[in-house]
Amino acid sequence: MNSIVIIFLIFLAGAVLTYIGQRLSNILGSSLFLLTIFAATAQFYLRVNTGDIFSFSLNGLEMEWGITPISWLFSLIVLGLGSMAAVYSISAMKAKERLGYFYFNFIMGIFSMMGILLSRDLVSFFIFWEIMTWSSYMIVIYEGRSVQKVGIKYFLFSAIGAYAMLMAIVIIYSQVHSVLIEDLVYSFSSFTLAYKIWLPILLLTGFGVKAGMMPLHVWAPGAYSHSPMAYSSLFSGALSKMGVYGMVLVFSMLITQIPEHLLIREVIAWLGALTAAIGTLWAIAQDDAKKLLAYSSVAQLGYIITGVAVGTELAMLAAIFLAVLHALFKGTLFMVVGAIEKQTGTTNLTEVTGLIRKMPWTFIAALMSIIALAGIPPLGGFVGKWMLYEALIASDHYILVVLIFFASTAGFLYCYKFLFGFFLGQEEKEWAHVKEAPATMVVPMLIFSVLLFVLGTFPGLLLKPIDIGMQELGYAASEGHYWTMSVLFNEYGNAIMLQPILYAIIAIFLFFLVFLTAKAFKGTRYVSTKDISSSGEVPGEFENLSFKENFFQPFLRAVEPVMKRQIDWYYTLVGNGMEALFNFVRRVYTGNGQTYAIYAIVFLVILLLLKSNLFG
Amino acid sequence: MESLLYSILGVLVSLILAFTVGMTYMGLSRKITARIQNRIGPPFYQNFIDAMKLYSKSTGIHHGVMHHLGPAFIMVTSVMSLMIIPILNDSAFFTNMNFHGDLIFLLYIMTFGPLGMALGAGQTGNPNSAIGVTRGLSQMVGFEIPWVMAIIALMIRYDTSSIVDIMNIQADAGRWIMFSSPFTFIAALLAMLGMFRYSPFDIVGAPTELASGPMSENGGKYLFTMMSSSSIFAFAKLTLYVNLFMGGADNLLVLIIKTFALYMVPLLYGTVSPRYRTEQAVRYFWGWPSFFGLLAILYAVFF
Amino acid sequence: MVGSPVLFVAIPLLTAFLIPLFAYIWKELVRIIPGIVILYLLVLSVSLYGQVLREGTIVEQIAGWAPPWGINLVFSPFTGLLSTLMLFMAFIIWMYSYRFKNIDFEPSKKYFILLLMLVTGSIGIVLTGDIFNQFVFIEIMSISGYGLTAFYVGRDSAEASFKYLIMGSISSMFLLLAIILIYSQLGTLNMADIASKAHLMKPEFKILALIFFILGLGIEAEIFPLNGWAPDVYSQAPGPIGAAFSGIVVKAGIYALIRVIYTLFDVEGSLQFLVIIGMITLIIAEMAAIRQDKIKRMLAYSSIGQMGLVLVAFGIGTHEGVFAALFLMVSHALIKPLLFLSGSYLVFNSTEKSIKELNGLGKFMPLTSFLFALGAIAIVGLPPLSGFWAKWSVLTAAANSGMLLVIGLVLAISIVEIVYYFRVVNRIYFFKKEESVVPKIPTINAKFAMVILAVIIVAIGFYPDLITSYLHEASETLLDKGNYIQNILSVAQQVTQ
Amino acid sequence: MINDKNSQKIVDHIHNFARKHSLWVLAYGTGCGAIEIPPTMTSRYDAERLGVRGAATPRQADLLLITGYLTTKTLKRVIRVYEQMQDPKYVIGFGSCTINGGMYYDSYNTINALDRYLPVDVYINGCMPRPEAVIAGFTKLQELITAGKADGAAKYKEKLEWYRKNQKNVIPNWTMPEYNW
Repeated sequence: MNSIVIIFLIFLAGAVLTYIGQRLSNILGSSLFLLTIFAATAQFYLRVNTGDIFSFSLNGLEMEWGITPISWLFSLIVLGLGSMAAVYSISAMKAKERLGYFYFNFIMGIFSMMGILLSRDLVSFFIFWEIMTWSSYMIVIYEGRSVQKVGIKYFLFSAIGAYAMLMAIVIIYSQVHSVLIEDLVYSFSSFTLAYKIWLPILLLTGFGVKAGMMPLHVWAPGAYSHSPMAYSSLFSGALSKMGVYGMVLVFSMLITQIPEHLLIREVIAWLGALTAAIGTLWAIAQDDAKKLLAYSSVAQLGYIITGVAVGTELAMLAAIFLAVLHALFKGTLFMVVGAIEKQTGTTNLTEVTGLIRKMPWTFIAALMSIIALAGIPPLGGFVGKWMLYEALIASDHYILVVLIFFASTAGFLYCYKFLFGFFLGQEEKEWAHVKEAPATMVVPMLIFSVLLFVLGTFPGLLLKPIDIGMQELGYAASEGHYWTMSVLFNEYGNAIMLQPILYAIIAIFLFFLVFLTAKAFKGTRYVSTKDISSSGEVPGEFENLSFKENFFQPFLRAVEPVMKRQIDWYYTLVGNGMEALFNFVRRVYTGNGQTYAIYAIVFLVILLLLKSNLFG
Repeated sequence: MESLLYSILGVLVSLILAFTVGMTYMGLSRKITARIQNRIGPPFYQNFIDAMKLYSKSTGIHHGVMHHLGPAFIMVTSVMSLMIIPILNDSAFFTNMNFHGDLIFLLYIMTFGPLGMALGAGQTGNPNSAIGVTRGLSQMVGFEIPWVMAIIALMIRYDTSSIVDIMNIQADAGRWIMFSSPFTFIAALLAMLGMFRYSPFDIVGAPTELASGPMSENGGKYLFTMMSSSSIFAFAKLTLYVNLFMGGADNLLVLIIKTFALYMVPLLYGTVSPRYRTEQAVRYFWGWPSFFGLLAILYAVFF
Repeated sequence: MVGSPVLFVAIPLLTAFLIPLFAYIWKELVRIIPGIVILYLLVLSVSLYGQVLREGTIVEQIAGWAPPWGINLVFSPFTGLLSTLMLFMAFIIWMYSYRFKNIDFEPSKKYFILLLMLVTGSIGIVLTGDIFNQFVFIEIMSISGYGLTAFYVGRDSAEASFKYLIMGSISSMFLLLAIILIYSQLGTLNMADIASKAHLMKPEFKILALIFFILGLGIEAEIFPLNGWAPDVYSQAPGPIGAAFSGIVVKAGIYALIRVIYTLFDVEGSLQFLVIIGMITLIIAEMAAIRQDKIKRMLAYSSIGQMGLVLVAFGIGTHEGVFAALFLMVSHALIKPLLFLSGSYLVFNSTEKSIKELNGLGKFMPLTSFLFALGAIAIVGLPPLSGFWAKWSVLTAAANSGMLLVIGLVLAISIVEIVYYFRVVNRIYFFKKEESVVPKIPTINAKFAMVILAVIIVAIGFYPDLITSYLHEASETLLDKGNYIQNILSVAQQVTQ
Repeated sequence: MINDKNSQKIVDHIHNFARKHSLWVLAYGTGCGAIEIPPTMTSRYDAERLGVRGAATPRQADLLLITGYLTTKTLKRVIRVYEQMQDPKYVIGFGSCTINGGMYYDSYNTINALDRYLPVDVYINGCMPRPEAVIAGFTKLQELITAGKADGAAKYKEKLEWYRKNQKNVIPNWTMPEYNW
């Protein structure tokens, strides 16, 4: 039997078994859960290799499953983050109810994402896409808070996107009479111009929703922050990347075949940059860590979208690199929030303070991923951002560079807010009891932090697979490899590294750090954060000295005009209008027999009047 | 390898140079301010004395690891930015460790210092520090915009992201960029006002309002570190501006003259102007300076 | 010859009348006999269907009178499919409503009599080859429908039944008019005969007859302005009867309409008319459905909308279109009853059957709620369930004949559908239970019935090829008009020789 | 080599020179004497030319300048501030009130003699002492520093319990953390 099918069977059977096992006993359920995911991962990486195809026919449609280098690359995100999040969620979800439900949908989520990556035809792509949507929807509403609002909003937008995609697929099928992706790519050039414009737009709408592109992102903050953090890491890290994956395919396969002057690339790139800027501003305004991270995910995906949309070799390289890194650090950050929520019971940045000495490992993970997020050397984010800037400047998108640089500088603000809110600041008595999170939660975070560091210094590890994937996407490497286009990298024998000069600098950096601190640190002695110069006053035990409320108020005042109104507002307007319309239409059915009889007669009259127009 | 050794040596020398020159500038600034206010003012070497005193003071306490690392972070930042900025034109000794694309690198490194400092100030738990930090970061976001625009304009105009190239270009053209592309210079200069944190942009460490903000918990050696690093950083920034806009310098004397001339700008602007509130400052930077930055970019694109 | 199509009409009718007598033997027989009968008919129909697929259409002439004079029953792949489907649904509904609400002896007698007559009527409509006979069956069906609607004692159900009665009488009036017109023109009532002679008819008469047909049958097929009765009936009749309506009766009405439009006359423009009217029905019904606060009314409107979609698919007119329509009919006939059956248990004890009363029942009646949720997911067309494939085939058919606007509208409307179905599902699972509501665990037979439906839905969803071949066959048969005529009239020649 | 005695002396000499020429003042301006500080600092008398400048927080200050009378309420704060300052640190009692309570000597809540509670290095007499006097006080302190006699902090350390006793006498509810450096 084909190994791809075996993977899918493992997932499906595992999901069901886990559900049943959870009913029987807690340990059995969790172990089955882990077993399923790791078995599938192992099966995938050991048995499946790029190029083996499983094709079959269903309902008269030729379908095909197989793995390509690029999807193999994204599978790294899905399975890596998925397995780590699974390990994490074992103790994160301890003592929660409906665990079977959670595990089931978790596995279905990973299953559907792998399906998306593995499907080489549009119909199974769409089917897995929908499975992904409803499984994630079920987890969004898992905790049952504001289900009707957030859940329905998420599902509504996903459905809009999905149906746009379905429409495109149906049209393609009617044009090509095949749903295989390569057939589409092969015959796309023969489409009429209208189709050439509208099909990509429809597809991009579908992918844009999942990737949280600008006007379609409104579901994201609610959905990310309402699902349990163990899943949110997967949600924002991997699930949104499916949208990116789709965009990569569309931009590299279809958009290249339509004339440049249609400016689709430009529009999407601008949308991406705007997403980054606005998302960042809203992230700064949040007081709840989940919401903050949610908006920051929207912003980060904005960079990636811009990179994909600009679509030069370097930009695509940067975008995919950033996509992987974003999965790493945003996954870690959501896990951090989950750990803090588990230990303190709240994720409100204005309540929790001074956990740094209580949860040091969590803090280290948070710090590493924040540094990566802010794009500061020597961690990975810097490499990605650098490549992005370089690509944008090289392709003459100067204003975009400014926008994106603004986003990433303003990003420092919420990064600092996150760190300060949770870990720094006054150490209140209220949180004196807090302990470090259990090991199974800390270890995944730390693994990711180490990965971030490794990728920051040896980006070649990741750049090479991306290189292969992009060549498969039809990018012709103009000279050797794509990274040679960036001034950042030098090749030493087999390893691609940052410029050696960077190494020297970083070495001296670390040296200074050690030199300046290690010696003096012994001489000094720790005093509590109550012992501060507060104009001679002695603050009492429960006297709250921490500065939390409207943290960045001055900055927010400065950007007030931009943030006066959220996009939600307009959608709400439209929604209310629709409801009113429906309410009006409903009154057609008066529930009154005579009226219905009159309808019948009127209908007859109309038919008789129009009979010459209706019937030949 | 030899060149690397040279450059490390150069770094050390230029470190000392930067420290001395920066300290002297600070002292001179105090003197000049005093004279403007019709005072005698301290001697120009006053800052050295202060530094020595601060170093000699006992540093008994810290509020945790991050607080302890905070000053080290900015010290490291200023050293790193000094390391990649060439001090003199085409001298084997003083070109330091610059490399292609160091402009973008600088952008990030220069924003990294405040963040590290912010972490340090955050752990002290002093509300004043936190408030000061928020103000500082907000202002940073403010002046980064015209600064980035200027840098990008340079990159577009001269199609390089390396400082040395830009210096050579000026040397070949025999014409300083501050004349050949004035908008860029104006934008960068206005951004520099914010970078130096002199009045009117000194609300970050307002001494009486915030008890000197981020550094309010730092005395003794911590304060010494901050002071010296800020002077090094000042020199580094001045040198960078000289390199980018005023054609660099052929020997140290010229360098010192140029940097001092440049240094007078924020100083004198500060002595005669009151203090902006944070949002006013941010709006200021997104007003005319960014406009000039935009002009610079357009100019660079179209001419 | 395993058995003759006549049995499909004769046996249930007979049983329906004999049930009171059985009651004298043993009261339980009242409940058992109908089941046995329907099961027998189901088996018979399946076997016949298989035979038909092998050997071609069976034409049964009643009492030796050869068509076009005598009445004849046609068991073609198309009609066979429908009758099998209906019998299957009838069996499911019987299984479900066995001891539904522990109906005591007297009403249950009426109940099963009427149910049998309903089935008889519907199957008769599908099988018969003679319009007047079809008219008679329609009457049988609707009369039993009136009775079943008014089954519960109470003002509302009586009112609903009365509305249905009014509309039904209007419909029969127009049908009769149409039939009279045709008879006066062609002097024949046999469908095949009419179809072969249709060109002789004066066009204006033809169109007038068509319009009358549309009006008469449209009331049964629930097309837009004529479907006002449906929501009341669906919501007032007992739960299983709602299922029967959406699963059996409507299908019969649609069949009749389609037969008229496809086979009887070929008036060009009638297909476009189908598309337009179907679209209007779909849009208005779904819009109305989103604002309902009674669960059964919501389901009723949604089922009207689905019928509109079926009409649209038929209106496309290509082989794909018909195939899609049939697929949609089948999957809807499976899903909507599931929704009705599970829904009527969810609101079993509640007084005003409103959606609010479903809050938080997921904990108390897990299986039923799960089945309802499954049905909801299936009917909005989410893969991997049968609804998706139905929708997919409709869309592809529309796309292949270039109706992009149709695609857009259908998709937009299905977003509305998603909203109102998921609101309900969320309420079931994630809201706090109302104190007043007392959950009722379904009886074992009801559970069994629902589970069968669910299993079939999932199976088709995962492997649609289970049924597609039959559907293709059926749509071939429907489109191949000449063959139909030839089949029937050839029988006539044999007899005359 | 640092541990060598003479070199230690040299180092001390340099340090004292530095300390003497950069006195960062934390002006504790509760009393009426606070009004004399601005003229001392600004252009007329310009204390900055002696290296005297204001410090924002006790962590950064070398010199605690107590301007005028102290009440039992303010004494608490003064002690707290003094204890938060880091070595080497000096105290200047400013005005007669810090010496003997001045015109408030018989008030119910003023502290008459400051040096029973804090080690005062230099007193500036007068009510009010004019800026010249203040500057004279600064220079006096500088001389003491060069001579190495400004060892108030050391005294405070060794006679801590005596100071504590006096402080606790006047301050009823004592919530101060222990002084530990």
